[in-house]
Amino acid sequence: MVEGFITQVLLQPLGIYVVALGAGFLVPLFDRAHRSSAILLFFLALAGMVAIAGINLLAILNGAAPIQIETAGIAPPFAINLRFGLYEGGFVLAVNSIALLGALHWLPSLRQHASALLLYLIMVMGINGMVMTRDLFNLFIFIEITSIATYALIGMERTGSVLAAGFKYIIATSVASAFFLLGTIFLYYLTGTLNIDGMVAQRELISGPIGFIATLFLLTSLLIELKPYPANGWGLDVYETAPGGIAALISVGVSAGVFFALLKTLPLLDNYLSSIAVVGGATFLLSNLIGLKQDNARRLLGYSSIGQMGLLTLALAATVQLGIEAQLPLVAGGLFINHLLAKAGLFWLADLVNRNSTRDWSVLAGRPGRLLLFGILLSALVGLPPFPGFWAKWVLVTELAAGGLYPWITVVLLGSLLEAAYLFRWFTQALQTRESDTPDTIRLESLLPVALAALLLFATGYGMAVQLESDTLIMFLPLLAGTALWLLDGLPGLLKSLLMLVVVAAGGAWLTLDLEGLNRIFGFILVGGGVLLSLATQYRSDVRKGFYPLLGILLLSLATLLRAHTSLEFFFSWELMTLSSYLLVTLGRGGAKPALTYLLFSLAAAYFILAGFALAYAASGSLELAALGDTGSSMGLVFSLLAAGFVIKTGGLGVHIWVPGTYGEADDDFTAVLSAVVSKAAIFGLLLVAAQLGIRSDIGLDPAYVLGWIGMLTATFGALMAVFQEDIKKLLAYSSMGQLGYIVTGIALMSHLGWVAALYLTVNHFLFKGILFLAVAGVVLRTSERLMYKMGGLIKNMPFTFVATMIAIIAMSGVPPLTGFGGKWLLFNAMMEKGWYWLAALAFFSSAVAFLYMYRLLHTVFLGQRKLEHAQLREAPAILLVPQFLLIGIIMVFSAYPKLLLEPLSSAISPWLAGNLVWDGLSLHTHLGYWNAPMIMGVVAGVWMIPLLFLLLMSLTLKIQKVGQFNIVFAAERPHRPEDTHFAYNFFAHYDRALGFLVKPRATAFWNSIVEWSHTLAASLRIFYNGNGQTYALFIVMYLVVLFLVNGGLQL
Amino acid sequence: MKKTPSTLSTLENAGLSAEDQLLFSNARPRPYEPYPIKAIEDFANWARANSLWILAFGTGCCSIELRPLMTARFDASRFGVAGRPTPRQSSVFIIGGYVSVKTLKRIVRSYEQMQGPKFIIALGSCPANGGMYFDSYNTINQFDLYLPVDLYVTGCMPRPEALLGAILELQDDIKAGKCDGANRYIEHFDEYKANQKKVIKDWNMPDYNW
Amino acid sequence: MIAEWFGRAGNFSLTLLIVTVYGLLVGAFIERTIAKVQGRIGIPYRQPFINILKTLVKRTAVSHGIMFYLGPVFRIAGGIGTLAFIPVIYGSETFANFSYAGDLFLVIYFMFFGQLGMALGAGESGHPYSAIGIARGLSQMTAYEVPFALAVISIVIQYDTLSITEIVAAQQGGWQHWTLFTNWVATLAAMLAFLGMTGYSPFDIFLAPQEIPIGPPTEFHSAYLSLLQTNRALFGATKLVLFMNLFFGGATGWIELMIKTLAIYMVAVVVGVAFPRFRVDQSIRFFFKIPTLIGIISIIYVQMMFTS
Amino acid sequence: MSFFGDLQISMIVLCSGLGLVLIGLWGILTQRNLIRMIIGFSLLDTGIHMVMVSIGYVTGGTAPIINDDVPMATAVSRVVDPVPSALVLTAIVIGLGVTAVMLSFAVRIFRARRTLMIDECTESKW
Repeated sequence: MVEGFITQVLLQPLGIYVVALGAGFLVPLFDRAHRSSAILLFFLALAGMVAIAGINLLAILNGAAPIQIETAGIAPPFAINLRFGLYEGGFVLAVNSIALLGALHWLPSLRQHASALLLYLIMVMGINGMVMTRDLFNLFIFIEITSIATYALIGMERTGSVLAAGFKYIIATSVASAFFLLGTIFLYYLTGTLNIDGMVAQRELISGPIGFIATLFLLTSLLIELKPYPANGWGLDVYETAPGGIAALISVGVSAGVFFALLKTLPLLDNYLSSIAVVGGATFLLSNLIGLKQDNARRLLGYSSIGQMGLLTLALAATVQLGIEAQLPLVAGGLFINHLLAKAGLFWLADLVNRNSTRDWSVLAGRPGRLLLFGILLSALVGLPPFPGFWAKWVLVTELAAGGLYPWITVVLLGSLLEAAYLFRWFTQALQTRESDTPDTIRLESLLPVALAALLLFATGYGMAVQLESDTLIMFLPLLAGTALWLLDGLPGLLKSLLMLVVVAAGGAWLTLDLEGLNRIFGFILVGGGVLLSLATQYRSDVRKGFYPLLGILLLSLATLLRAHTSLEFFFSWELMTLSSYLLVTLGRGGAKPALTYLLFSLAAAYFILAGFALAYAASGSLELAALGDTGSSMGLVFSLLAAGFVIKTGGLGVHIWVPGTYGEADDDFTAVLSAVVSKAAIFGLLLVAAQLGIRSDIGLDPAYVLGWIGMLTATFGALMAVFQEDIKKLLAYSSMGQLGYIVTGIALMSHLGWVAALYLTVNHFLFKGILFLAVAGVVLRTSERLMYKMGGLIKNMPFTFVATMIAIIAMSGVPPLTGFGGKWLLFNAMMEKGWYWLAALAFFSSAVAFLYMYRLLHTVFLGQRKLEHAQLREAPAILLVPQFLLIGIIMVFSAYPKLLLEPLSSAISPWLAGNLVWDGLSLHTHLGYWNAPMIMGVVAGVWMIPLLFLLLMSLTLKIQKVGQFNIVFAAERPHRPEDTHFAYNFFAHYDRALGFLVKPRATAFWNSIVEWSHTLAASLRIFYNGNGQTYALFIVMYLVVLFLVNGGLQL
Repeated sequence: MKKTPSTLSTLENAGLSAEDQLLFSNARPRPYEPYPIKAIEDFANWARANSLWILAFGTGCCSIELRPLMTARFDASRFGVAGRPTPRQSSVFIIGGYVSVKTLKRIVRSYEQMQGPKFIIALGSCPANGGMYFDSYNTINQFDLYLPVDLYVTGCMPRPEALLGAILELQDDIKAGKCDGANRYIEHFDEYKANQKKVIKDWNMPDYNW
Repeated sequence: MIAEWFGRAGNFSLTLLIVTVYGLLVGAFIERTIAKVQGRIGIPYRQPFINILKTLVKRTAVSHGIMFYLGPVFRIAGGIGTLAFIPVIYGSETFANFSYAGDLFLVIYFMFFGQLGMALGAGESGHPYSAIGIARGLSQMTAYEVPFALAVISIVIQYDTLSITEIVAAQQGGWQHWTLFTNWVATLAAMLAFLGMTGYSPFDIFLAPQEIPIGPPTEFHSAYLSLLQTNRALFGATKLVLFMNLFFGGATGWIELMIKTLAIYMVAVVVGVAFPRFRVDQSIRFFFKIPTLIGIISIIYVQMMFTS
Repeated sequence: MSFFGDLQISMIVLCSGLGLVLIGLWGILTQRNLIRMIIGFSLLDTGIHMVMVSIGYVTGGTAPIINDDVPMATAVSRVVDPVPSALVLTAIVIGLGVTAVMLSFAVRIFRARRTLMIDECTESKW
């Protein structure tokens, strides 16, 4: 009997209502007896609701038919019926689970108000009803039940602002409900039924003026409930003021219910798909734009919530419009679950942190665990991998592209970028320690629901990955490794570093050793090089919380990037790389702010790449990277988009402003990895794109030629900007930017020789920039300075570092006989062969300019006058020098026998660009010239040794006295202090006078004005939110009117 | 002057603060030997004599007579004479007239920075005996108390012809191997230094300006 | 193999000797010429040799450190190496040096080798004037490099090769085949760049004897200086040979070489005695105006004339 | 047919219902006093109820009770549609609930800030 009751009634979907209502009635009774028993019952009920939803959903997933529930045993239309299918099950389970977690979070407040238990249960039940019911009027009732419960929950807080916000909320939703009711009754009038399925079956009856008015009312009501711009000020006020638990449930639960209502009534509203899409898109874009101006944490979450619901609406309308409802679970489901978990988690966290201004979130600074949670939730919201939002956005954008809805792609990506901007600005503020902060008082156990939400995000993300991809294990390998390393984060720093190296070396080898061609070469650079440079991380023995796991993720994601066969795999690894490198940059001393710029530019790059891949998918119908070339007429556009993305990531001119800050402020050893290794991923991407698309004759030369100019101008201006830097790391940062410019030009040449040049330069840049940044790490470690003019004369203390730097600089400069010359020679030959004479001339100029900063680096740091306080400095630690000298060894080998390097490069390129290098013995011949590296090496060694021997011989006849640093001719005076004797500050003042006008910070000014303008725009767009409930009500009415007019109301 | 072999291998550099001591060399200069083979030494002296690079440091009013030396009328470049802007590369120091105490300090510093073999020509009466400034409070009267002079040219002031003649005479002396002023200075370093320090009160240089 | 290498090295030593001696003599000749213009007799021809000898037989020296010591070595190695990669006499296997190891591009980049090494040596001397001189020299170099690069690109387009030997070969058969006459625009641009490259007035501010006592080498003396002096003659002559090869038809014998290089050198000398000194920013602006424009025209010109 | 016969009763109810809706909206939009706004809402609600009732009404129809007088076969054409009436009942209950909540909010707002003017409750904005 009891068993029967349980299986027949309780475990059926209807059991949710039974449990909710039953518990609802019993809770006050239990409360009379004992508060704790009431709370226990409450949790049991919520858990029961989760369990029922879960069990039934599982059954459906296992192939059971959707459950139709008929009330009173009568079939519709004579009675209300409910349905529990796949969609319903998913939504209900998600909402109930989040409600359970929310209740856990809200527990301390629940203890105060027994009635809140009841209201909470009713509210959740209402949302369940909204999802399951198939009856329009019943839907209205559930909406109202939910609303009244919500009102009451809001009203329990007795502060004026909450009540005011609540009243505005009531007015707005009541008007919306009134519209709903009107719509419902007119629909009933037309169709004679209240059953949604019945109405859909008689869709043709819903026409004419009454049909139009009826559907218009219904649509307006549902849209208003979803809080569209600008009729959403009331929602924002509630998000801002209501307790986090309630706000979370309104944001995710109520909105989910309304969204589902829209989903199920959509067949009735099929005339308005465009309107719905526009409303959703505009809301997504504009609320994210306005969010930029917001500094109240909860209201910010409100903007984000509204934006997310807009995106969901847009996704729904677009999917239906394109007739790809099969993708709906992935797109809308993914976005929904992502928003649900992330937003709820953030509202809870906001509740716990309990700081209104986002600036005050700096209380989290220095608390890795909390920041990790915060970061996970934000990353999920922005749509970074591996969270569900990532997969959903991917599918959405690819499908939008396939359907030709390009404007919507722009809206989605632009909106996402804006959202990332304010969310990660918030994160940046949380990272910065401030003096005035008192430590937060969050108890660890109260973070449990937030942590569970974060875990669920990972789980659902993986679930979606399994749906979309076959090779998920490899894709998630970096994350698994990272998690494993993170679990060991309590170990001493050196041990962690060692562990990380072992894991990355083993994983990287497993992932990349069986690759072929280009990928193999990049495998050596990215993974091998990454491990080699990461050896240097051993020079710091401090704990560096989070550093090693993230570095592990970064390096392994580079390995998986190389393995990618489909654009999705590629993009996944790419974004993972972006995210992990961003987080690593934030770990630097002043890294938080520059990291934000880095992230935003990286995301912009990623979105260009995403758009490119989506268009390629649309054109070729395949996600295979190898199919990028089958994109027919859109080839030029695909190429331009992808190339733009990769060029942003290389720091091309105009979009380079992230480079100096990022390289400057990241940890010194990590900068080496970032510049020498990570930047090569963009080169790999560019080569990949060029290989698949750029070399096609039908694409035309023009995009490549433009790319060539971009690269060379980047090289020139990078060098010029480096000349005027006082900060040693920024100097090298600009230098990296410039050197990558040459590589970009090499790729743009689209010729065998050009690509050999590009690859050769890539390898070379890895070699010398790795040395330089590690050398600088040693110098910075010893001197604690980054401004070069504050150093000087360090050759006496750090001879090995000096030698390494000097060799790296010779290798960079292009002076024979080291590797740099080969790169310049190949590039020049390739450019002349192609007829790019102007670029060749510019290359000459920029490589001459490069001498200026190279000399400046060597002189002001290592030569000249040593400061008194540096007299006792020691040489850099051996562990920093070891990788440098290993790299020098490689440089020497490749300098003497470039054939060792050039042959594999050439053969890796041949599949795409036919041709091979012409060798005559050890001499390389091109159409124009020849280059016999071993002989050059021999001659140079000879002509260098002979004068040296001569001088040594002469020295025997001389009395050579080693003198002090002040024993210089100083116009018959004596120098007074090293500071005023060392010529270092503003070293190229005269050059500034002549050419300084070229490097006025125009790009920075441009991007600053973009930021300023978008803030101004945001400020003018939010004037609608004047806080007056009546204005809000007016907007709701106006919404109806506008929808009426736009959909041709006057033509009736 | 008698030879006083120095007992210490390094100099005190007492005029320098502890900090500055680190920045300057405190090595004691050593005299150099001629080449062991006479022929080579003669050849070297011939080269030295025919390539006299004059330090462009006009110490007093007689320096005005240095300028015409390079012009068309006298054209000292015929004899391998050239001006040089840095003491490191010069071999001849022409003391151009009276030497004030302030200038003496700079002369000493510059002279010590020249590389040997190096020669001094004292131009005019003042370096020899103070000339018309003999009773000035800040002009030294006898220059060779402070630095070794290889050749005096008297007159107030001497004509360029006299200077040119002195240069030719110096060349002859160098070729004959008679100009060992630099070594003399080092051998009698302590006396010279004591004399210098006697007049130069603000001694803030190292004892030997390498 | 070994014998072959020694043979080549021997041949090159001969070239090196001739060019160095020639460079020193040219220096003396120019000095004497200027002296004659000024109504003086001037230095004897042996003077540059005596000067080098004199600095070699100095008996004392100071050292500021290892890079200071190696600076002159780098400098002269740069000079010798540059010469080593240039074929000096057209058609002569003996005086082709090591030019088959690399082409014009190698020569242009190898010219930096000595400058970079010297700059490092001068930097370690710790003298601020050295550093100022280098900063000025490098800055000016970036400027005159532009018209020079444009001119080089122009002739590479014209002759469709980077091999100096082939460029000279293409100019054989009479004066009318010299680049000077076939591509006078490029030659003009290159000669303007040449003025900067020689470091004569008006582009000698990086040496500025009175202001920053001859700039980079201000601390060098004794044997170091002798290497630098040798290199000044050698490197100067080497640049002349390079310009002769590229623009003036090369030389089939030493006499022709001497006449031509002397003529090229006279351009710089005449300009040098006639014009006062530019400030660095002025000289940079100068090179970016007319010479660069001429260089650009030379490429357009050569594309119109030779590639159709 | 009289003039009033042409103008069906349901039409009158419908029009006055819609009129009430408009008046209610006008009240909500123009009256700053919370109580007056709530009254506006009540009018709006009532108007909607009237619209609902009017839609279900069949002119000359009888009560929707199936008995001997109104057999099953002819019921559809003779009785008033019972569903809207049932809906109205539910809607009234809900409307009542909402009105009550609104009033209690008004009371609490007055207690918290000693005012009933909605334009003085604008501290959350932008």
